[in-house]
Amino acid sequence: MKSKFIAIAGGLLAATALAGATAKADVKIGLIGGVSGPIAAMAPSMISAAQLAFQQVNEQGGILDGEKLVGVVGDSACNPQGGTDAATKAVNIEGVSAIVGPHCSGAVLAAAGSVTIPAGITVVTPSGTSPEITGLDDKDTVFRTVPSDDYQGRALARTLKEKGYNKVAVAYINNDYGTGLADAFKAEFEAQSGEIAGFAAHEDGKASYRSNLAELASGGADTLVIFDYGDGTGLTILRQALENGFFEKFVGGDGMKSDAPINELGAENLATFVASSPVGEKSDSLDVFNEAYKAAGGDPDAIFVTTSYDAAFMLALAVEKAGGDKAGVSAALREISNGEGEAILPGEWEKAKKLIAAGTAIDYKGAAGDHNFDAAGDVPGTYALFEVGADGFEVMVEMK
Amino acid sequence: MGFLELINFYVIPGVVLGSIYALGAVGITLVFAILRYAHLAHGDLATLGAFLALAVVTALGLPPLVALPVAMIGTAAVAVGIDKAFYEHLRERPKIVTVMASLGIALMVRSVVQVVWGVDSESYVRGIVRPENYFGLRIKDREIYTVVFMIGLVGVLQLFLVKSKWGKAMRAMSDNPNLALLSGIDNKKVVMLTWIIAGGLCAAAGVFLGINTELKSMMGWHMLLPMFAAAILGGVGRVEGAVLGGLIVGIAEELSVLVLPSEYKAAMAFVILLFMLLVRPTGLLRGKVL
Amino acid sequence: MELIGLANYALFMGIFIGIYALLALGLNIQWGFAGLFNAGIAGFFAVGAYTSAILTSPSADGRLGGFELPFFVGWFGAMVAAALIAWPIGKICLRFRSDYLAIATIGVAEIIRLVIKSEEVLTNGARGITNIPRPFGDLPYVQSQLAYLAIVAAVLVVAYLMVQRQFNAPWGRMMRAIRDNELAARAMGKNVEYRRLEAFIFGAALMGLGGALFAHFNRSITPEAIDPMVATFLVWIMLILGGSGNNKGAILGATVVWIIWSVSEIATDQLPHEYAVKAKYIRLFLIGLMLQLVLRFRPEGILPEPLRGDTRTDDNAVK
Amino acid sequence: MSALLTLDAVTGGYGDTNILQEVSMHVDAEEIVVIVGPNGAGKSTAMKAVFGLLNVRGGSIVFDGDNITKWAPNRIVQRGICYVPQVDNIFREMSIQENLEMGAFLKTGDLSAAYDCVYELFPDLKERRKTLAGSLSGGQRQMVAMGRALMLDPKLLLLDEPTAGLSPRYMEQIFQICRDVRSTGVAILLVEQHAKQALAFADRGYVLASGQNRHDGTGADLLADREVAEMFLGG
Repeated sequence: MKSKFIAIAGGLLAATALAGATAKADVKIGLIGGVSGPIAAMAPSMISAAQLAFQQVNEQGGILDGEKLVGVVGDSACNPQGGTDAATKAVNIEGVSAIVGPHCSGAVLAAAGSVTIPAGITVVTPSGTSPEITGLDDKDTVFRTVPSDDYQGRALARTLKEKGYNKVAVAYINNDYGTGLADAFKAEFEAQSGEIAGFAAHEDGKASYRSNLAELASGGADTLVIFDYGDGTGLTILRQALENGFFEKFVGGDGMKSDAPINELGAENLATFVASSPVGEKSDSLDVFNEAYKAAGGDPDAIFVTTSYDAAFMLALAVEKAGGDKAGVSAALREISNGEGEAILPGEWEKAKKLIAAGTAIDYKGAAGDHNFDAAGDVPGTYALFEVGADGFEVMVEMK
Repeated sequence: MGFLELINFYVIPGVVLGSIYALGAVGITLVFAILRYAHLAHGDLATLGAFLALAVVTALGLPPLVALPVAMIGTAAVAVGIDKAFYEHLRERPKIVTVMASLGIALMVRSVVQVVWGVDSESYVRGIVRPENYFGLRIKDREIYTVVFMIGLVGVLQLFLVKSKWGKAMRAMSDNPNLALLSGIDNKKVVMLTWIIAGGLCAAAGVFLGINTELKSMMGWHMLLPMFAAAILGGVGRVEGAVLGGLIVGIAEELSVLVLPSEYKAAMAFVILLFMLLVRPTGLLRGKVL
Repeated sequence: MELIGLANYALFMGIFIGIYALLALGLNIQWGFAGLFNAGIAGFFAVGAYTSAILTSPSADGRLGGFELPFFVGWFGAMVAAALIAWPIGKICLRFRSDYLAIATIGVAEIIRLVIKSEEVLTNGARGITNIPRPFGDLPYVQSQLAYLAIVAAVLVVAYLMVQRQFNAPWGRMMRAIRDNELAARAMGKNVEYRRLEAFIFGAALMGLGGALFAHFNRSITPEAIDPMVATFLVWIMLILGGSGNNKGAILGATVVWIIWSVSEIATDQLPHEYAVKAKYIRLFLIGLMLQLVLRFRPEGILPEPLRGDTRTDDNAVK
Repeated sequence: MSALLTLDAVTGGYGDTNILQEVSMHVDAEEIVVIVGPNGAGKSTAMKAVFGLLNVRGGSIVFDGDNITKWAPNRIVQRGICYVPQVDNIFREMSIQENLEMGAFLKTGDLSAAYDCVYELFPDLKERRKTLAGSLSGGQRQMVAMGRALMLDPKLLLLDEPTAGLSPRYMEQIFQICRDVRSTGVAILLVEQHAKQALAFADRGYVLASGQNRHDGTGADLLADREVAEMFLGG
């Protein structure tokens, strides 16, 4: 009976695949995001940033022998089931050369473990920040353009200490993102002899966090560090903390650097709010990207758009470099951005293509950083602390 | 910790939250008692109500309290419609089938909200409101509205149930459905009335949750367990019990932070629920056990 | 290339269908046989997945583990752990009508999720457990999937045969008698509570096994897997559509629903991005609607419960 | 004179099984008729058949000239038959007054005459009209149940074992009430477990066994019948 169903399934699939088949020479890269699920609000801009990279490739002569580069969107729903399903489809049905994503760490771990590592497909996640990804036995196929939470947490701790924050309370969302950041932040802040006067996780989706805040405030800190999402529970916490005057100053991780707090709470109320976020080290790379993304109708300040763009652009370069050989993508990915060679800025596809054809070494300088991967496929991040100005978030200070 | 601090940061938020739970729990308790099944789509109906109010607020620029009646009527209509379209045909089947159907309805209502309004956080009014200080008590206007409206709505409902013919018919149906049918009480009308009331109150719960925090597509689902805990704690079929239960669950959730790690706050409602089932399933005010 | 890709995808679907079929079989024991409404499948699934993960994965800093036991020990442990969790819950909740069980199990799944996310020492908290060994995982991609599919299929067949045997045994007849007419069964001296508890625990054990198979297939398990939508609701649809009370129906339902669920996405992903995103939610809507339609027009499912001489009494005979 | 209620060869039961096999009986106006028989004889089932609560597959039920065989209960109530179930026959969480009000749910207009009539029959209840029905004693509950049924001025009252679980003193009281009710122009069909006492008080009786008619006749005749006595009166 089982085989019959597999046969039916195969038939269905064949039909779908045929229906979906466009020009067969297209080169495909998977874009697997948390389109539905908890980060659904962030996913669309991340995907459109990646699509921008592909658009630039196609406008500047296409990939390999002038073929079209197509981004195939899949939904990981931010859970392992969805992640593996989407990755399997991307790898097997669409025949992608590489994957940008999945967006959530849990989906990255599951998709990598069951699909992409065995299949030898390179994945670059722009937002899977869990330290667990570092330790994956990945045959060098799992990369990320976003630093592990460890980096950001520590960098934020050092910067805050320098800026004179000595006693803080930490509220973090109880998931891999919040826990990772909070643990790293706590360790570093205490190592810098700062005082953590309150440290508590919270669950997503409750209506009131006032008692949580009161409990955190009872330690006597005047600053609240929030590791959460600005368009999720983080907003509720920030609002209730502001309204009730629990703390004077507020600090957010990159998840809090979202437009939602400004839109919902008003910039005038956020004078004491700062948030860290990854930024490109070479500001001209970032500028180039910002320009292009704005022109394409996107908001370059949205979270993870630079890392998504970089992941997509670098994979395009790597596919070009590997000559379309899927197995060669991961090695090529390391070659195109190892700090040596002619610098390539975001959008400079034509130039890069010529250099690759000529066999010249290139070095991609991304919007979110240089992306010189370490042995585990991780990147050290560069971060800045942002404050809320008249036109939204403005860089206040670089973080080290 | 000072006494005022306890009141301001734990009890007052608990009472406000509890009032919101109470509004939902009253509907749950009525549906449970009269239609005799646990309606698992209640939370998502509340979400729908909150977003209907948002539509009115953004389209007409009205304050959310003015949009409240519109949302209540709209959600009541949707609730009646859902009953007619989906639950009515299952009435002759074992009740648990309807419980299952309601789980599917929860999903359907939620996805409608997600398609129409998206998945981003929204709020009725931009900006923040700092609480007023009343002799050391820090209370916001909207918190007072929330509690006052809850008491008002439940009061009107109680009056209706005790004084009016159809209100009594609802109680009769809850008390002894077979006998109510034998007495010639029109089951269909009672069911419809129940849905109108439950839907309206549910929308009020959603709107007040939205007023006090933000609107999110999952907001109602997250409230489902506390609302059920409140209904069962108060005693199924007991309107005043649902209010009492709602307040207790709300305050207990806020106070739980003092004794439990804060990530377990969401578990408080469930602990109360399980404890009640274990020691006194009829609830505080001796309701039904179905 | 295309064909190999399709075959790979079919293998993957086969594995997922097998895992979901186990969950549906477990649910069938609870709902199909005993009429117990378990709305917390995700919880038992998670307990199984984590138990097996902890028992079989190499040691990692900061959490329990490093036992590196063979996978079958992990799977057995998963069943035992899920059963142990089910026992007290059933003990408390089975005394009441199914509605209470439904609410209580939603809560149980929620608490299990909270514990898994929060107790880092036990489960590595929100980060989850990685490097879980997959049997034959060292083979190349296709062979490894094929081998795992064979294992899943074998486990499923064994589970099916065992459940089917029980179904036809006096135990199964008694369970159905209790479900259909509790009073009569009670009057005949059956220990209704005890039997129900048995069904609840057996079902939960199968769900735990399903979780373990899932974790080993992905080589990792994280708390996001405990999603009520994909781990609970989908299973319900599978069982109802396939035919509750019928073990073949449970497996058939798992097959049909997962194919629809997974393949429909390939179709919606062809839409322009904006619509593709909306389509994800419309898909959820349609799954909900499908449940309504099945409940109304074909409540017995595709494969109705086989009648073996026992007539089912009408619950509503007496108004 | 044609009978008020006539059952003609009624066959039916719950679900697919037939409990009643061609049962026939009739009740005349202002008559008290009792159905007796051993456990499982189909006594209560026969009563439910009249009230439209049974799947009737054969035969007919005619009330006051109308064939009510397939009617829904609420229509039958309006036509003039009221039914008092054996158990759960009151609204426990409602006051006595509210119980009566629910009994008169279908009636529009002023209810005071109906209240007066019922309170006259059951003076005990009048004093306690605000009391919750669930807090009353067994006999008083039975009064509330009957009072509720009488609020619609029925022509026929169906009583399902009104004396079950009551002490002999109350049993006598209930029978007395039945006579009083009859004197207001209402016919009564009741099912009784206490066959001896019931036959002694009723005008006529039917003896059912295994869902079929066995004997019928006046109460006195049946009491005198040896076969009937052996069936269940002997013990």
